[in-house]
Amino acid sequence: MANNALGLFHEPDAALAAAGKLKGAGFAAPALISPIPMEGVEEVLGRKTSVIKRFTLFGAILGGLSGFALAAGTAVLYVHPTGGRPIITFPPFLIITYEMTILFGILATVLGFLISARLPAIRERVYVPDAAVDKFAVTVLCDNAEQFERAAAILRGAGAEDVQAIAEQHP
Amino acid sequence: MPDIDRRDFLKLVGAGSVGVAAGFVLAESIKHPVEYLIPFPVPPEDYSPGIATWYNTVCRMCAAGCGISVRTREGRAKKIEGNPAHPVNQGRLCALGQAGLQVLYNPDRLTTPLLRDGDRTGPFTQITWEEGLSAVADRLASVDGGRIYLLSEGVRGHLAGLFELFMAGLGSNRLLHYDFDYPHTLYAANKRFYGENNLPYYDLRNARYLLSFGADYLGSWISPVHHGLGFGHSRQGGEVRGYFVQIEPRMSLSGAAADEWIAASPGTEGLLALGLAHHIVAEGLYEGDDRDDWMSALAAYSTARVAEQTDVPTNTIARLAKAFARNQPSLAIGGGAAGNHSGGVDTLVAVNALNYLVGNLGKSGGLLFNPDPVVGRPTRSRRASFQTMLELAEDARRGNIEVLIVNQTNPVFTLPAATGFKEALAGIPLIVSLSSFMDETTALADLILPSHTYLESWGDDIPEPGVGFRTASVSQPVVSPLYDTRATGDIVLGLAQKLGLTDSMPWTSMKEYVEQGWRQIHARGADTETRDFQAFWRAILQAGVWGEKLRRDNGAFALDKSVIDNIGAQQPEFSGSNDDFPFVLHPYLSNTFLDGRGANLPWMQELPDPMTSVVYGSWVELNPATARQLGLAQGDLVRVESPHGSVSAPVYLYPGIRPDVIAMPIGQGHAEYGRYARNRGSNPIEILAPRAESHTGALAWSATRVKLAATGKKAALVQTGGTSRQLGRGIVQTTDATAGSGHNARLNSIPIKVVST
Amino acid sequence: MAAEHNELTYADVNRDVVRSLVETGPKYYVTLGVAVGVFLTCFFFPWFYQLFYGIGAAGMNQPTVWGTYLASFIFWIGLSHSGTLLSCVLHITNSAWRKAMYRSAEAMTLFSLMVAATMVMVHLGRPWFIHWSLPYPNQMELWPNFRSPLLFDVMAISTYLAGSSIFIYMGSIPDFAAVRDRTSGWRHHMYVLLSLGWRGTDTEWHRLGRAYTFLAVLIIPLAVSVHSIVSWDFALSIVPALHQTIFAPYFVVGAIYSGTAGIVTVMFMLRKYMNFERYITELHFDNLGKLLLLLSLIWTYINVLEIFTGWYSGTSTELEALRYKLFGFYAPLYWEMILFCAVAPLLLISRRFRTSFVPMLFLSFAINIGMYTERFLIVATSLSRKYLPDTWGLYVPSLVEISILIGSVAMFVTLFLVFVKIFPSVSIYEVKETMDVPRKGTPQWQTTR
Amino acid sequence: MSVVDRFSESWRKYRKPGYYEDFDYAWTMTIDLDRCNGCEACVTACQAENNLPIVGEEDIARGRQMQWIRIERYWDGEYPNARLSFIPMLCQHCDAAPCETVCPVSATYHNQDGLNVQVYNRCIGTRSCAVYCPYEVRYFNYSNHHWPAPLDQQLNPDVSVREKGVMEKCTFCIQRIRQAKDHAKDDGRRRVRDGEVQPACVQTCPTEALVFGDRNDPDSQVSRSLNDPRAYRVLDELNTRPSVVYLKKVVTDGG
Repeated sequence: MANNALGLFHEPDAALAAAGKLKGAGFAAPALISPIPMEGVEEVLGRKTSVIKRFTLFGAILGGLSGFALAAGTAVLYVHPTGGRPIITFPPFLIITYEMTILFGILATVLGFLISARLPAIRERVYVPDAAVDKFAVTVLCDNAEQFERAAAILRGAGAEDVQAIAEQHP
Repeated sequence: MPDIDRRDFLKLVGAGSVGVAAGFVLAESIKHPVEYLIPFPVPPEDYSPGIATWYNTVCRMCAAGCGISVRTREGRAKKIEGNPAHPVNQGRLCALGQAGLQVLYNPDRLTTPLLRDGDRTGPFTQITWEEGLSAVADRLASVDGGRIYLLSEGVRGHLAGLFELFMAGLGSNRLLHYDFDYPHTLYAANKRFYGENNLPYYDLRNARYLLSFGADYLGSWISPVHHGLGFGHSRQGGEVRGYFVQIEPRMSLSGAAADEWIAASPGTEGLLALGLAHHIVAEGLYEGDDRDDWMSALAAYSTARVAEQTDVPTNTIARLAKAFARNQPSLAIGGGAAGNHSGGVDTLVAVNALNYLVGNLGKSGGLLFNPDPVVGRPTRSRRASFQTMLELAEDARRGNIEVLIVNQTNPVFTLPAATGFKEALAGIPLIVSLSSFMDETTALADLILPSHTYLESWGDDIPEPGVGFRTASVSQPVVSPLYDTRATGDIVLGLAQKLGLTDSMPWTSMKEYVEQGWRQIHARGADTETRDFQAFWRAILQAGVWGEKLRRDNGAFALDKSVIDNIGAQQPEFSGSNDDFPFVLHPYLSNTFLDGRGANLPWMQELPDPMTSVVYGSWVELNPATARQLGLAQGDLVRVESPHGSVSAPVYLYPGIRPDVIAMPIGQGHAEYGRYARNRGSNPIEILAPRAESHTGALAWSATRVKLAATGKKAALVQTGGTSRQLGRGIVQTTDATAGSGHNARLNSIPIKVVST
Repeated sequence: MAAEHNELTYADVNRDVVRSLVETGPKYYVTLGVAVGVFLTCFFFPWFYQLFYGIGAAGMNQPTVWGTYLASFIFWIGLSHSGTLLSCVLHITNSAWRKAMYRSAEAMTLFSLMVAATMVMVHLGRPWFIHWSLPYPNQMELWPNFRSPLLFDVMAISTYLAGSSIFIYMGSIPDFAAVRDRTSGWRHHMYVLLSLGWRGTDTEWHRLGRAYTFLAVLIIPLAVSVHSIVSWDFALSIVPALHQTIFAPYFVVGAIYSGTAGIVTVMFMLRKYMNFERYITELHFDNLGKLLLLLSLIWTYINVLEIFTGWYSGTSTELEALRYKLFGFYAPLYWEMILFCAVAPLLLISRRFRTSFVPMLFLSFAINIGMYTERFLIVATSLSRKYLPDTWGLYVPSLVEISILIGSVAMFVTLFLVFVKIFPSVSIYEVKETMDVPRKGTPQWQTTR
Repeated sequence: MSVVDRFSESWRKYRKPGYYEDFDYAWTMTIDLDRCNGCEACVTACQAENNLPIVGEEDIARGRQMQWIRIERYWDGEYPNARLSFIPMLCQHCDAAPCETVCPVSATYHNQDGLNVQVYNRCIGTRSCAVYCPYEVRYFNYSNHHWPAPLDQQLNPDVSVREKGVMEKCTFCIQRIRQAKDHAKDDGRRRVRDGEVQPACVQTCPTEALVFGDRNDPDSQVSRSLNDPRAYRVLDELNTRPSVVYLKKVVTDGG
């Protein structure tokens, strides 16, 4: 059963317009596939928010805490008096803290990105290779043939060069 | 096995609770200890792995006769330390003494008897002891006793006695003890002035003012460790800090340690001493009955004249004389280059005169006369001087020597090339060397019967000079012999046996001989009644030293008028004219190699020279101003040319040397003597003039003039030190205050906290 | 700029980049062969020898226990400093000219960091125990010493290495996807894995953009901290001429300076040998030239300041260190450094100079030689003149050290050569971003900037 | 002991600087420069005791000498007023040791005897401690050293032989300190007696310029020596707080 309608556009503006129309026609989640990040997507498909910044913040805080805990814990549990310094010596330990903050921040950001962008992809997904070159694709999930025809009509009407049916679950 | 049984031994180990165990018991099984991590997989009962055993014995690295304690572990010697009970070094030891371990474990030791194939350029082949001893004994039996020479290093104690017996048995009087650095002139001067055969004991420890005329008493003169102890105590150990003046053309170790270094013109030390004496007498600082005799004897040495001759300002002479007389007790010593000059004896007599004039004789802090030693030592006529060696060479050339036995001495290295000694040896049909190492002389031998090192042999020794009372020490083996070598005494006894000399020498081993000899010392002792000899002997082996703490009564010393009348000092005579040879060569004994014997020890090669930090080589010390004039820089290779040859070495710019003097250390420049010594540096003795001191025939080794020729090359001057100026960084800080006399030194910025417990 | 070079279509970009990955001429193989050969002979075998012999194979001694290995380490760390740092700064400030060059600049960061980490291995007396400097739980209950500036280094560099690898990888995901579609065989499989199934949906683009910006924000202070920390290896010691507060900014500026010069070199090579003339243009050289000029002036200022503080201290130790640097044994190197890094870059005032490719290449070489000299001098002049004059000594690098230095360059080149065949060395999507959006009826699109 | 206990104990003991004062011993050496005559007996004694290698002429020429205690020499003035002063330089066992903080693997640290110890097995050879040491008393093994047989039989079994790539330095003869402490324990004594332990250099010094002992014991010889007004520390301005204290050389002009 063909359950994905995909329209291929030459121009980004047309693709964007098509996506807007699909959304206006009540389709749940039209998606744009483009070779470059497209401007104006949010105006058409609604504002996007991501959890990445929370990941980054949380990672950084965790990193800072664990960095200091690592340095201080090591110093206190395995006492090696050096240079007459007190075992918990703030200036050097703050450097460790700083580095660990950033390291964990970076790793958490990556994790946040992967989770929120649902990568790496485990299953096959709707995709046209031309969309990585110079075509702009709009794809939408259709529950049945009637919906597909409707979506295809909208896409063609918006100036799609080609409309394909792709039998794959939209993510 | 020696005749201490196991039960005895265990008792002794038990008794030696301070770690000083007696006796020498080691199994035969450690001939090749390298093969085991712990030498005995199944250790003998009387031996515990991991526990150090200490043996007390005597250091033979120089003639001072320090007592040492050798720490052994698992049958191997690990460390040499001074024997705290020994009066000479009192637990302390010099670098060379420490390095004795590398004599024992030197990789270049001779390991078996060797016989030369063919002439003296041929190789050696290994032979057995039986073959070697028979060969020598056969030869000795077949020649006239007068044609047999035994040339030994200076040995004392029973070994010296054994040599006497042996040579007497052979009917030969040709027994010589030869050391390059034996102080002939000092003995002669003391004999002449005091009428003493022994050197006096120089009590540096209590001296408050010391005048040293060329004697490097902290580096190489007589007994450096003992002098070091005295120096340290005099400096900071007492109420008043001792003041040290060093008079020498090139600053030695002692010169650096001294408060004042006076670079008198080389060879004029005697004149300076008499100048001081003149000042003392003339200024009324001497009030003895024979003051007038002195006045007339010293009339020619007025301060002004002496100042001119010695290049020391008049006010310095006056100041030194006054201080020497007033700061009691004071002490004047002489030696080194001053003693080994054309008029060495006169110089040292003049120094003795100074001691007499200010009353330093027989008192603490001055010099004390030594009693005669309890154990024998060679008489002075047995001590070969330079002149004697020349005669020996002459005899060899004439074919008067049939057999020459050389024991651990290396005259080929320590005699100037101009003497032709090396070539003269060709006239001797059989040369037997008892050396442990392939030194230059041994390399010319026909037969080598290698001796044990001193750490493997029995023997005994007396320090010379003594320490003011009678003392003697026993040396015992600390490890079992490493190689197929024998103790020198055992070799001699072996030969005696073969020659049928058992009547005069009935002993089977050196140990037996030494032990028997010590029965006489036991017999002298106060405890003869309470302790039998075996107990005494064990105690001696434990302690390593015996002493009789009786000072000799120095009494009133009366000086013969003829001695006073004979006092005098001349301007030094040099070989080589002033015009052709502008510099005086000042060779000096390096405190690490002495006369070159330390050069095969890697620790000594690697020990930076204290004054220059140079390692592994020779150098020529030059005043920076002189170097500027000659256009020479540090490290430039120069040829030092004397009328008798030349040697090359790199230049070292040395601020502590007279501009008209250049100095070179003795000890390097070996052609043989193992991997560490061979072909390293150059030997200044080679180019010395064969000039003898007029009274004793000792080599006047500081009486040669030289010139310098730049080679245009740079030579590797391997130094451990970098820049030797402080640049105001306050690294070595000084104060002008003396201890205990109300100093005003500032406290350091951060107080050192002393926490009470 | 010359428009004819920039008449590009989106498809052209994809084609050009894929071509650079797939089509490999003999020239490439020869270059790679030479680089690997030099790496093996000059780096690998001498290092092997050094592992057997000990650090004594190098010329280090008392008191100069650090030598060219450490100088190389700082140099490579420094070289790493423009890539990612510059890329992040330009990303955040939205500078479009960055987009054609940032990928290779970031690769430079990555590889010079790797070479730097290798230099640490070479520098160590017992590199087989290098893992002891990492905090990992172990039976011996032995942990590293977190007070040590060297451990700061370990933490900072590993963070930086992780950060910049992630940064370059994140930026490359869409390009991997694009390349994935155009390749076959093992390359295809590799890119399938690397692209993580990227499709280019609006959500993915959005997430990527967010994450990328966060990373950039995190990496800028990281990069600054890395070279500050490297400087503290020296500045935290009490060695005269090293114990200075100016050291952190000095090192950071020096690092960016040498890194920017390094980018110029790499840009030139890519342009010339990978046929990216249409992407890397005079504009880039002009902008990089301006940046270099600015950095050179700051660098010169800090150098003057360093001399002044040394002189002003008036202590024997500082004055001697200064005297030795300016007039001592290594003085020719010092003046060479001044010539290359302070005087020569003044040519950049001229726009003609900035936009001439070959002179810029030579200048970039000169700057990096000068900067290497700077690192060498920091190690050699200070350590050979410390507190106790009796310990002063000279240090001259041995053949092994010089060889390893050459070999480390070869290592960098090798890594870079491998990189250009795996990573799209020009960012496909970001170059497209700088071009006009496609419009119907205009088959050719032109870049707007 | 639980982690919490360990944590609280170390926190209590080491929270503030100055905790060295509570350590069992504070081994200290004083060196009287007025006694020292530069004879270098200490150098050889140290070489013998601590298995220091013979590095050879070539390596010394390259500046790789290996002597844990060395004599530095400084000239003042020019002929004829030239004066040469010696100063033995060995690890100063600083209380505020720069070398300790820089070691990334804690191969050097301060032990309960107040000694700056070097753990050879832990050392990875960064050589940063030698850079940080202003006294230049840390020596690096630039290669493996060999003792031609039978010189190896002399090696002290109480001291390890260091391999290439390891930093080493004066230990104040820690093996002797250990032994003395063992003896004290065997004898039922709580502390080592003054003079019971002497490093090899102190033991052999012919002029008794070197004095070694525990400065926590106010009656020890070293404590008395520390109270000498001539006491100073080399490079005191660096505030490394060395445990080796020098006594100023006395320089007088004229008798």
